[in-house]
Amino acid sequence: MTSAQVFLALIAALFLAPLAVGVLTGVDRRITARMQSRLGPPILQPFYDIGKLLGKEPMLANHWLAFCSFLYLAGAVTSVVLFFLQADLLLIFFVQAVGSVFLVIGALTVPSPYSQIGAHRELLQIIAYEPLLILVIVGIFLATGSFKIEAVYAMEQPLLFKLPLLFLVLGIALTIKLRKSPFDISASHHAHQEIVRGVYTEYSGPYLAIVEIAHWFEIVLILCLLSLFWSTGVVGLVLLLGITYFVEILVDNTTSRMTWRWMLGTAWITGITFSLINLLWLYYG
Amino acid sequence: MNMLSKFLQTSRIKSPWVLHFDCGSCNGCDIETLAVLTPVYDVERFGIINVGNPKHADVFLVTGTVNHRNKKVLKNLYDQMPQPRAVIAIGACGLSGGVFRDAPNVVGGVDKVIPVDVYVPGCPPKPEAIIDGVVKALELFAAKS
Amino acid sequence: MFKITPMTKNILKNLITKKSTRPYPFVIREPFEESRGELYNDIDNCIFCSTCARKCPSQCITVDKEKGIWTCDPFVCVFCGTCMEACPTHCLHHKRTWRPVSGQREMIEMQGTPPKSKKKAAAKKEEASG
Amino acid sequence: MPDTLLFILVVVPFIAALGLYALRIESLRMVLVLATAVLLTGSSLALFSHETVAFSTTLLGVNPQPLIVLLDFVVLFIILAVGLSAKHRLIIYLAGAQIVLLAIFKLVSPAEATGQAMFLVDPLAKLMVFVVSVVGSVIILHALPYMKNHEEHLHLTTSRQPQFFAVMVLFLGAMNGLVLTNDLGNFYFFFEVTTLCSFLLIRHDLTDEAKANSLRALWINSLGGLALLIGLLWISLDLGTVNIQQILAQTPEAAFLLLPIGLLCFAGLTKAAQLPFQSWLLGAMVAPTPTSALLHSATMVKAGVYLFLRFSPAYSGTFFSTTVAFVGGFTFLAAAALAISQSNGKKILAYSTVSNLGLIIACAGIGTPAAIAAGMFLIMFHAVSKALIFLCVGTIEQRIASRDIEDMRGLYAIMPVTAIITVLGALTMILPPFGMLLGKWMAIEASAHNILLVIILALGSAITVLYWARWAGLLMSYPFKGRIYPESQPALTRLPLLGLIGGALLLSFYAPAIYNSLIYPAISALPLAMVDTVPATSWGILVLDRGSFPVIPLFLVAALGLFAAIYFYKLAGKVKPTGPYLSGAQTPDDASAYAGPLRQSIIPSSSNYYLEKIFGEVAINRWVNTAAIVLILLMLGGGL
Amino acid sequence: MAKTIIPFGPQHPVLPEPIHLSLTVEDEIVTQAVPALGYVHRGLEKLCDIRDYHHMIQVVERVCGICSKIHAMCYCHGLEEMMQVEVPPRAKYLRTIWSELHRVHSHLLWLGLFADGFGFEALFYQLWKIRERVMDINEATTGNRVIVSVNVMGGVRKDLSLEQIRWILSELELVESELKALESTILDDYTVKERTVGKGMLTKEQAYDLGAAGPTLRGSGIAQDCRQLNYAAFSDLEFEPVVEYDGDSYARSKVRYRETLQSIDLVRQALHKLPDGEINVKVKGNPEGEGVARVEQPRGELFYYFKGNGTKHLERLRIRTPTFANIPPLAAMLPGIELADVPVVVLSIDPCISCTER
Amino acid sequence: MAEAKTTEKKIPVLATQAVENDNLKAEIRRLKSEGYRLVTLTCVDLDEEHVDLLYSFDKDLEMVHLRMQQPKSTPAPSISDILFGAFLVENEIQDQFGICFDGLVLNFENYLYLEEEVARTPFCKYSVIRKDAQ
Ligand code: SF4
Ligand code: SF4
Ligand code: SF4
Ligand code: SF4
Ligand code: SF4
Ligand code: SF4
Ligand code: SF4
Ligand code: SF4
Repeated sequence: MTSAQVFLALIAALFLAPLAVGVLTGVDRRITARMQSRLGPPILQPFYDIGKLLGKEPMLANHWLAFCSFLYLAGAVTSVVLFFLQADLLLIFFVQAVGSVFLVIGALTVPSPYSQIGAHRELLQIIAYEPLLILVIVGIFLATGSFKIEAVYAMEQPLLFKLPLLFLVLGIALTIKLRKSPFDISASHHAHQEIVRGVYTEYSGPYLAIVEIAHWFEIVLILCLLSLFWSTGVVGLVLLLGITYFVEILVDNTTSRMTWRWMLGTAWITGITFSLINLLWLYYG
Repeated sequence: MNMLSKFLQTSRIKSPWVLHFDCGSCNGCDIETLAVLTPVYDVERFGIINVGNPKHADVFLVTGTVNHRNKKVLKNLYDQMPQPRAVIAIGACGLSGGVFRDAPNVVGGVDKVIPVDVYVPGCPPKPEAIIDGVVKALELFAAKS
Repeated sequence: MFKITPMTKNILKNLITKKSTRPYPFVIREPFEESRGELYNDIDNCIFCSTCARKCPSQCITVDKEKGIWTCDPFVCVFCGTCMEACPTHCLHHKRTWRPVSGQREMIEMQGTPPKSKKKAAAKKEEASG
Repeated sequence: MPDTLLFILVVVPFIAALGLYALRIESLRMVLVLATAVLLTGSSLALFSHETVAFSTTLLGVNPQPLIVLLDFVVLFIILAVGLSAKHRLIIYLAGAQIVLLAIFKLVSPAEATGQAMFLVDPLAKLMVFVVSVVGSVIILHALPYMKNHEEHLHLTTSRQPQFFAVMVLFLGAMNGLVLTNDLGNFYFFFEVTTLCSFLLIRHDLTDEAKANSLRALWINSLGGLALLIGLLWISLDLGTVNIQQILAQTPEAAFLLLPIGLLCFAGLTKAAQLPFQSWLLGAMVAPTPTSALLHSATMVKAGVYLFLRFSPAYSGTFFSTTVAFVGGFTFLAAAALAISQSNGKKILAYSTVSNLGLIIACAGIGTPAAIAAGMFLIMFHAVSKALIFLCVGTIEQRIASRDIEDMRGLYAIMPVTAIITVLGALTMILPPFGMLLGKWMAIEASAHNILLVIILALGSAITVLYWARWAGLLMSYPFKGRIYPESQPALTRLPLLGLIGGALLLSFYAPAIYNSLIYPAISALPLAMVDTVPATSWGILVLDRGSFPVIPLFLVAALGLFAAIYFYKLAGKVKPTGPYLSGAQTPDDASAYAGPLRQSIIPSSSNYYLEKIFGEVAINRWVNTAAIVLILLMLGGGL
Repeated sequence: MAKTIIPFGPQHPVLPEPIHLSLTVEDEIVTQAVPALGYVHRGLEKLCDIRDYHHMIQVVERVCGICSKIHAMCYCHGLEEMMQVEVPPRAKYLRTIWSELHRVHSHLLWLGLFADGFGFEALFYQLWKIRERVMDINEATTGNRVIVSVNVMGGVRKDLSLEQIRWILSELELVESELKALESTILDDYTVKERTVGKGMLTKEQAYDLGAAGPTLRGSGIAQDCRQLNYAAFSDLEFEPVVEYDGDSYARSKVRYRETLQSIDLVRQALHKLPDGEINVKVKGNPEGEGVARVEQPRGELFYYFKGNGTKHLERLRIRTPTFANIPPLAAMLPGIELADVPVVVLSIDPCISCTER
Repeated sequence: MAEAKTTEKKIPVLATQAVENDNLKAEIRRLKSEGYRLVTLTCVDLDEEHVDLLYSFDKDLEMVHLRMQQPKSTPAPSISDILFGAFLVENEIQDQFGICFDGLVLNFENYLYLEEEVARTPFCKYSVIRKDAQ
């Protein structure tokens, strides 16, 4: 990479990507509303929410929340930057895990039962999706022979053809990461659930804004991972992302929230079976 | 800088998250408050989300008569809401105790415990009236800063 | 035994059909004929008989026959319509729209002409003549 | 010069041990321990200056072989005596068998005749010596104030510290000998000494539980010893040598030797407490915490994995190697899962140790250069971080009188410094850019072609995050307005903690440099069958042919993030405090309690999820142990 | 091992009403649940000392805002029996129609909240969308959406015109078809069943012994419905109590779903049979003596006790609402379930705390 | 508006069966074994000294009422050990009338609904100062 390219990649990673995801969340909320026969909020609503939160009076139940929210953001941002710099996929994955871990630790620092339960559920989510993400990355390695992103771009054929089942596995991880039904168990968009807002319960005002922004970066990362599956053409890539996201919204609106026991079982069993089949097929096929 | 503060200003009016607390209401007002969130009225149009957590809320919707037990809860929730915040009392009960104001365990309206910014009369008020109440509270936000 | 996501049809149908949201503050729906909104006294016809005050279950009406003042606390009124039905002169009405929201406490006070009580009228007459 | 260093590293501790046992004066003991620690640390570091592989036939001109033979029998007879006095049949049989076999071996052994190099200082040995001597010394120093407190708590009339420190120091010497020796016969001797030390230290407190657990440790380790001895005898009969370098030089051709090597590995499994032998290590947690830190996580158990790494060239590229990878990988996953169900801090550490050693063994089994490098990294970083956390738990335990992690909730309020060190230590176990994660990353990348193994590693890695993150979180869980008490500790308690955490961070930072100077020469020299490019470094970035890990750049970014976070943490101190969200029910005078039913004021409490039904010992022990036995049988079968 | 103790309520987003449960959980399995009440208690029964028995109609309507009409009907019905007032048949039919409309809207509301309880937002919104039609019928015919205030002693205050009847029938047609479109989601969806089947088990014996009422009782296999007492116009209408036998949350939701359709049918029958005539009679005198009245609310059997002393103020008014009867069964259902199922199980009795505490 | 047919009024009375403190539990057990379901308890303030406690039962939509006159100063026997469902209403009566119940399985001790601020029994005509249940 030349330094100009690096500069561009940084700009894209730090500013464009989160802005795009902000708009995407806005569109998501709009489509969700339409599916529920409602009008829905303005497309820019996610930005208003963040802006509003930033302007609120800071209030904390424990200082470490502030500390951890920043490290959550740092982890998420770094992982996205690394992706745009085309670093090692497995490394990127581990770096994003830093963010998630700090989100959880922050929530654990408050002796509040809802926050604590949310944190534990978040941890259970982490153990549900992390192995799946690693396996997707391993799948990409087996298909391209390298963990580096540039190897994916060197492919002539979209990865999707080689890793169709792993794409579904990534879909499971995506649903968990997007906090969508049936996996919205540790913190849902709104709070009509038994643990209020779970891990987010104690983050408030500007700190919640930071957490939300960090979450945007996490979404960026996972969408980037998705985009690797169609690296050969922009049209196909946009279509793939669009369809996948639409299906996510559809699933969100047609299922109940499940329990973590169900999630752990389902994610592991289906995720690992699918991965295994796909990986074996790659290896021997 | 100016643009930024302007954006924050707009955001404040565009994203009022509400906390609804049933402070001893007969449910009439509650179901109308909930109805406001549902497709026919859909207040998410204004960016309103029911957050159910005082720490995330900007607008506090209170329904019902205050009694000796729930007045403490009311105060607690209000105290956990960060500034800027607004309180909307809904229904005759929330305003004054309504038809129950002489009942033995009734303290009175919400404003006996916490300051109320907007009063929405009715028993129960129509969902449209509740929307009016929130809009009025937003005017307060606009004026406050 | 069970179906997987039977909601899909409904959801997709919603996506392409008209949304059911009423754009309230921008378009205001015509209220129903019967709607019981804000209470309103046609004060000129009021005879200050206090029937409404007696019949009101919230006890929110006070009638001062002497001064001819009819007061109602709109924050206590439960819009039940009892007073309206009881009023002998039919001077009480519910508007079809609800009472607007407000930022502070307020009373509805209406000043009418008090009916002259016979005693007082007689006294006045005496005064006049005397 | 290397001769002197070897003498200091191996023999001096034996002498110091005698001294410590004889001297019963506290101040003298302190001096002696300090002196030994300094000597050991110094010479282990000095060893690094000898870049070339150094050999030595004698120690300071003396041939210690006869002495070793004598001591070997002494150790075995002591074990036999223990077995007899405890009427423990198994131990008696195992010790008896070993005595007979050892006698046979000494009679037919060709080793002395050849007069081969007795000691070998290669990078792997240097690394191990570093771990043993430096980390071990720090732990022993920390033990000084610890044991004093410990005996005060127990109200002992006569101090048993002389024995304790004698055995601890003796053990250091044995460990150094074990990793430095180039003679499998001597290896066996040192192996048995560590077994005995472990036994003595586990039963140190002389409670019934301690005695029972020490016997368990003894028989399991003796089983390993027996396997080792059989393998040794077999090899010596077959090859006519017990010189490790010669064995390694011959094995690629002599493929039939895999079974005896399998027996050696079996011994390694028992020593490293791999499934299904984990029970002795868990039982060992009854010992005073410095013991646990020294023997049962930082060093002794590493003898087991050292064996695997040492012999990895011998089996690299064979089916046996693959099964080794699975045995290790399976332990990595299963022990991590078992750790979830534990709330006893030391047991979590024990399972975590078992789990991480499993990962190292898996690395040895994968057998590519990158994997071996990962294994070496893991040995070093694991020793430092794990020793640190053990010492932290020990320190905490003496303050709060509990080792249950639930009781450590909100520890920050009473032991802020220790709490932060512990959290940092936990984070160095799971997060980049720290060394453990670097090792794990290399391991996964190296194993990516083995689909089943990589699935196991992926699951294990996620589960590891779970039990560390929740522990780290709960240490900091305290109310905002809660008072934070300053913490005071003796220097000998505080300094080792600071030293270890500093060491963990520095070593992680210098990982590329360490790789270049120590590990790269080691693995590029290894005669591995798995031909694969050897990882390289540039600009602080570790480069594999399939991926790269920018250690130093990540450190810089992390430092940046940390500074920002600390800045905001400071700012947050001025923020309006509020109680936790309690559904609006908090009591007027205490925002962290709520008014519950029956007018009680209840402080809501939280507990971790231990998922006993899913990952509990009762629930899965049977299954994982059976699976592990099957895997080990497969492994030994793979040796055929 | 340390326990996790959670204050669940009084303010909690899944609970529409303030009730408190101190939950003790272990790995999210509830081991103990102690309720605390009193956040809605007003003491309104005592208002009969200062409000006369006509005023009290408005007061009892506000015991609960969801089935308000049925409270007023029960109150009037009981006092009319005591005072031996014969209510004109058309008034009886009109009372029936509005009370069944209340049941429809209450059940739709509940189904929605229940769906929200297990996180099925889209279903929640659809059901409430349908419910708005019923609310419109209420407002158009009585003047208010929720608290309709149409009952008076001796009859009702509002009449239905022919045109209104036709409109109501056509609206109900829509409500029915829209609801049926959701049937497979409410009853057959995998994720819905996964969250409700087997949750909050209440056996037939438990339900009976603990005094459960309404759909909670009928969901456990006991066919008891107070409408069989034939108050108002129910003697002329055809219906069978809806019973399910599994005794879990799913059975209870099935009962309510089927009752919604049944109530729509009852409204239709009543509208078709609506007799002509007066809609109320004047009531003179004051209540004296003792009496009880029972009607079926959406949540079950409602019980009123009256004691009059010949003045316009009642001596004692006692209201026992169905939720009050369903709290002990709820307490029996909670231990052993998952935390995530607490909202589902609590909602499955359709709790109405306002009613419970009055 | 038609006039109600007020055919010669007779004061309605509720058919009840009188019980005493001593035989209350036995009666309750009998009703339970006969398959009656508890509907509720009703407490009616009679005079300064006494209240009426009405126990209402139901079987196939037929109601049976027991009536027990209870002095305010002595505790009434609780039936919540026989019928758990009664605990809530007995607690309610404790709150509102200050009657104590002996052997209540879950005793909210006069604070089911009310807070400390409420010093007098709200539902008695001749209100008494609320006592702490022992
Ligand atoms: S929780 Fe996450 S996915 Fe949901 S709205 Fe917020 S940012 Fe978007
Ligand atoms: S569960 Fe409740 S809060 Fe969450 S999205 Fe659905 S309606 Fe909103
Ligand atoms: S104002 Fe009316 S509807 Fe609202 S809570 Fe009070 S009584 Fe109920
Ligand atoms: S508040 Fe007063 S003026 Fe308004 S409607 Fe009621 S009685 Fe009339
Ligand atoms: S509408 Fe009802 S509450 Fe309002 S003043 Fe008239 S009678 Fe009173
Ligand atoms: S009842 Fe009518 S006439 Fe009489 S005082 Fe009231 S409003 Fe006036
Ligand atoms: S059951 Fe009671 S509270 Fe509910 S709607 Fe009917 S009358 Fe109202
Ligand atoms: S049961 Fe609920 S909805 Fe019905 S009256 Fe009681 S509180 Fe209202």
